[in-house]
Amino acid sequence: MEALLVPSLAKVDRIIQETPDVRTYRLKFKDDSVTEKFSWLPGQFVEFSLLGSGECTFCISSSATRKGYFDCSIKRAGVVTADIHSDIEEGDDVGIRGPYGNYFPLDDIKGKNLLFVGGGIGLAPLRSLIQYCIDNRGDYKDFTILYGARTSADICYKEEIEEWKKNTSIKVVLTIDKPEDTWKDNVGVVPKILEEVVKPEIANTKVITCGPPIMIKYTLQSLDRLGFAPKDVITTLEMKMQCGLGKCGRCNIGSTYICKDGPVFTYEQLKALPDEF
Amino acid sequence: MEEVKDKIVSIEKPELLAPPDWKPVIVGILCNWCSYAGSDLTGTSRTQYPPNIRIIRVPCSSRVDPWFIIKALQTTADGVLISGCHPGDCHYISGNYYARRRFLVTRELLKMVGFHEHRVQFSWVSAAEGAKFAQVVKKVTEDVVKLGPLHLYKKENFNK
Amino acid sequence: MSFSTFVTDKAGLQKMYEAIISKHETYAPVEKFGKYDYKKVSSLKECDPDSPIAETMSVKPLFFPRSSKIMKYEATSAGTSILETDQDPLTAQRVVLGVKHCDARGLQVLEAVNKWDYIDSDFLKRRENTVIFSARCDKAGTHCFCTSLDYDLENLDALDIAVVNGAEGKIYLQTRTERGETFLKEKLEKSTMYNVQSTNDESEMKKQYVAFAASFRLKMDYKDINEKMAKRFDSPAFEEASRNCVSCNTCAFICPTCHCFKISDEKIKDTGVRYKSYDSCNNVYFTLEAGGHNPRPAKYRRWRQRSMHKFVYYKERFGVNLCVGCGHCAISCPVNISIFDVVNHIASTPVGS
Amino acid sequence: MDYSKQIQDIAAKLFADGKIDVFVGYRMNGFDDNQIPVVITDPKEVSTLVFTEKSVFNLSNYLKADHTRNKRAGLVVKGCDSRSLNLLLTESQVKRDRLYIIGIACEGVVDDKGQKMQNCIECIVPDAVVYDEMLGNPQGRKDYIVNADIKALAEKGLVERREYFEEIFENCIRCNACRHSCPLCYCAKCCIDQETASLYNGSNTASSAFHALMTWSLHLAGRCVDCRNCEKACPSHLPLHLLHKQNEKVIFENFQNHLAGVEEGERGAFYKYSLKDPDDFIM
Repeated sequence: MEALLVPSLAKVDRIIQETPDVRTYRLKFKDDSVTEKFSWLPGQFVEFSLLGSGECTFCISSSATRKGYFDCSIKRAGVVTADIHSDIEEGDDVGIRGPYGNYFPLDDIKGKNLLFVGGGIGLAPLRSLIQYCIDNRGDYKDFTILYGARTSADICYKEEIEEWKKNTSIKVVLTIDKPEDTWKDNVGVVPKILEEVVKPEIANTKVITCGPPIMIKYTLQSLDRLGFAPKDVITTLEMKMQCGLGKCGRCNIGSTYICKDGPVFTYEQLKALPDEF
Repeated sequence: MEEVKDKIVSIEKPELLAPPDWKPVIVGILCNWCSYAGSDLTGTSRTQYPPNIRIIRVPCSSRVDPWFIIKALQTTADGVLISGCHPGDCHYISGNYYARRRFLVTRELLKMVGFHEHRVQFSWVSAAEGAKFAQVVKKVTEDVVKLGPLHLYKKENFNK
Repeated sequence: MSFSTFVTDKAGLQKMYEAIISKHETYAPVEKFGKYDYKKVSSLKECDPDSPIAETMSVKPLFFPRSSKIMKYEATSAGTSILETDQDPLTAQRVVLGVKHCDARGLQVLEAVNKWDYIDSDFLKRRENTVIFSARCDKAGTHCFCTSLDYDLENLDALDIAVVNGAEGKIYLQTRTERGETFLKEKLEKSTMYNVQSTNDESEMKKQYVAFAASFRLKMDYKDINEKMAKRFDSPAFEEASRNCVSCNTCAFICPTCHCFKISDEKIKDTGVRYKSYDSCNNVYFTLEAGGHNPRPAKYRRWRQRSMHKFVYYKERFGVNLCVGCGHCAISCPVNISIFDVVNHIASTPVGS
Repeated sequence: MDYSKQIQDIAAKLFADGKIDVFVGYRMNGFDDNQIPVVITDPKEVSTLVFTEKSVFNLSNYLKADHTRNKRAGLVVKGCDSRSLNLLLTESQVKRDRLYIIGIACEGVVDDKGQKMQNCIECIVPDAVVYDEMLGNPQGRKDYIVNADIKALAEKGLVERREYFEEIFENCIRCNACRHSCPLCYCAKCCIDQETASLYNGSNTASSAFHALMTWSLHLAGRCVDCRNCEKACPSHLPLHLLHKQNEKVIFENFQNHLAGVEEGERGAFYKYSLKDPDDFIM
């Protein structure tokens, strides 16, 4: 057991300051044999440890189709993430275990219209899938990304969003919660924009959503109103995790372990879970 | 003790010998206004004192939570010295009176649990008493050298 | 392989125990401050294999240590390196004496989660390398309900050699696994001074079991409880039942089946050690996320998690109850809450009220 | 000592008058003569309340829980319990006007084996010091007796004492039950549980137990009222009272006979000072 909990060392290749409190860490394993074994699919997560501080769970925010590295986007929230932000510099080593958990149902969404609904740091797990889908663009039909943040400064992956906007096969809708002088795009919370601006096609569409719990709650309600079937709505959950192996007993909701059976669930599956997340 | 003069043993654990190159680590927690200034004076007046002490500056001796002492003993220290202003001289009027009570209880409890009373020592050193500070540090270091290394409840698996 | 039964007397058994202790790494209940804990022993005098169940800690820490080192590392400005990882040195066979049946069953229950997907090879290796001598109780304790749960206590195969008291000072030894059979046969071949005879007469063992089973104060129908608890997730009875809990976590730390743990770093200067140590779901911080969100903020939610995990979730997932009915939690509870009373009370409340 | 009837009557009256929302008392556990603390919100359950010499647990611990915080509560307290309640009041953890306190003039409680508990034999303040209503005959303040175990240990040598306490720390399983069951440990996050790696001590080692128990007892020094909730909760049956009693002895002998929580409005020994405090141990 203890052997499973030992991380492999990875080097921080690049640090990108996304927003005032979110940074993306581009990581490469120090050992090539680990790199070869380390393969993941969009939606999976890793245990990221800053040795000397502690361990945290983060989703991988890049796609395996972009080879040689992987990204973790980390928001400053608790003790360890604060240490990560203040202590890690480019070239430093961190410990990585994983990947763990399930992934987005890639087979199910093939040949469908995709609607991504993200809020704040919730774009991170979606970005992995978005990159994957862009790299396999032929497999999917219409492609819409709705992304909301509190303020324009809180928008993650600004450069990449600009790239997506340039890509004519992708429809990108941005929104912020409160009006700002320089902001030309939509203003309003995500569910409102979803209903009023995006007006998605219901048939043959899969919705993938992730964001803060309050956004998820209202987005699911508005998707319901729009007429999406619960099985077509996919989201990823987060719970406090420590082992990622289904042993430490922290992340279970009922008999479902988020780290093993999740973190990706359809709305249909979520409805069957006891209300404890 | 007399028979093993050439070897240093730990007083609490007489079965353990100190390594030949053992040097004591003493944590000194000094109040900012008197003792720290006093230690400064010791330095500026070029008085020699043993280099085994690691000094931590705190605003007042009443800032010293008994937890700090426990923590120091549990991690690296072989001895702890806590020093503040003389009674009546506290920068915050009465801080050291409060501290005095805590020190007595902490000292007595550590004695009960099996630490030699010289492991944790206290002193009042004013900003003008550079010579006294050197003396105090010398005494504490000598005491701790006599006691030998502290093996009690050190965090295991760590290199010292 | 067939399993066999032997009969001996008190003196013979003690001689055998002494021989085992002198040859093998042996663990047995050792008394300290009125509580027995399984510790390494060097003579039979130090320990008491017949320790009273109410005062004996679980044997679980021998297989799932209260805290174990994951790795030691160094993180300096020059770079980070993992110095050593925990290599379990256990290769030689070890023996544990005087394990209670419920406790041994606890290990069997834990195997399910440790074998699931990611295999906890350390736990399994420790179990494989250990020969467990049990001591079947003669009388049930105040809080015991081990006969009411989903396992056959009489023929329990979670232990290797069952030691059962018969009439007139006779003691029966019955092997229950291949490991036990091989171990005992080898011991008996080497020496004849243990007064041991092979026997086929199991009637006295049966009699002892019947008398033992009759001494239980607590009895319940676990299937009924499983079904009823599964339907009562929203029962307000959890709130009622948890009111007098002081969230002291004792129940989880001494439980033979609780397996939640935390991973924590401790460091001095640049050297750090990462530990895996016990944790309890009754702790407020257990599920508290860094962002401030807590899925189980109220005491009754944590209580519900604990009792539902024991009687519903684990059963759904692995097919067995995560409770072995040892009553340790009720004995150790400072306010005398018994999980038996609580689940029975909750199961008896109407659904959805 | 059986005040069950009186307590039932008082609780029923309080509920009927609408003076309280919850009542914290004891009830029988239903199969032997041991008792379970109970938090009652339903007036119908009042008839289950009891109080005998088996009512051991210090109920003021429940005042920090969700069920009673910010509610009007009725409460039964013995002498030692009332001292801890008194401290909670002085430290502004509970509000006096929300409480209805039934004080007991306690004749001592017994442990599982039916023997009078050590802290009751050595009890100094058997009568409740803060109450709205007193049951039993007040016995007045008794003389301070140095704890018998402390006396015995003090006569032993340094190495012997070290060995004895080493056993205590080695047998600690770090479940923190002592802390959680202590009525005076109400910090939202305990300093022992710091998550920063250089301060953290979560592993189960003697070193970590030493750190936790010593820090804990020193933070309770001058406040501990010797109710022995911690010992009752300890799954390893550790004699935790040794740490507290040692502190209590030093404080009583050196700081003007200070005893925690016996005077209304008086804070712990470390919250005040005297110019005459001993100084001879300081260089």
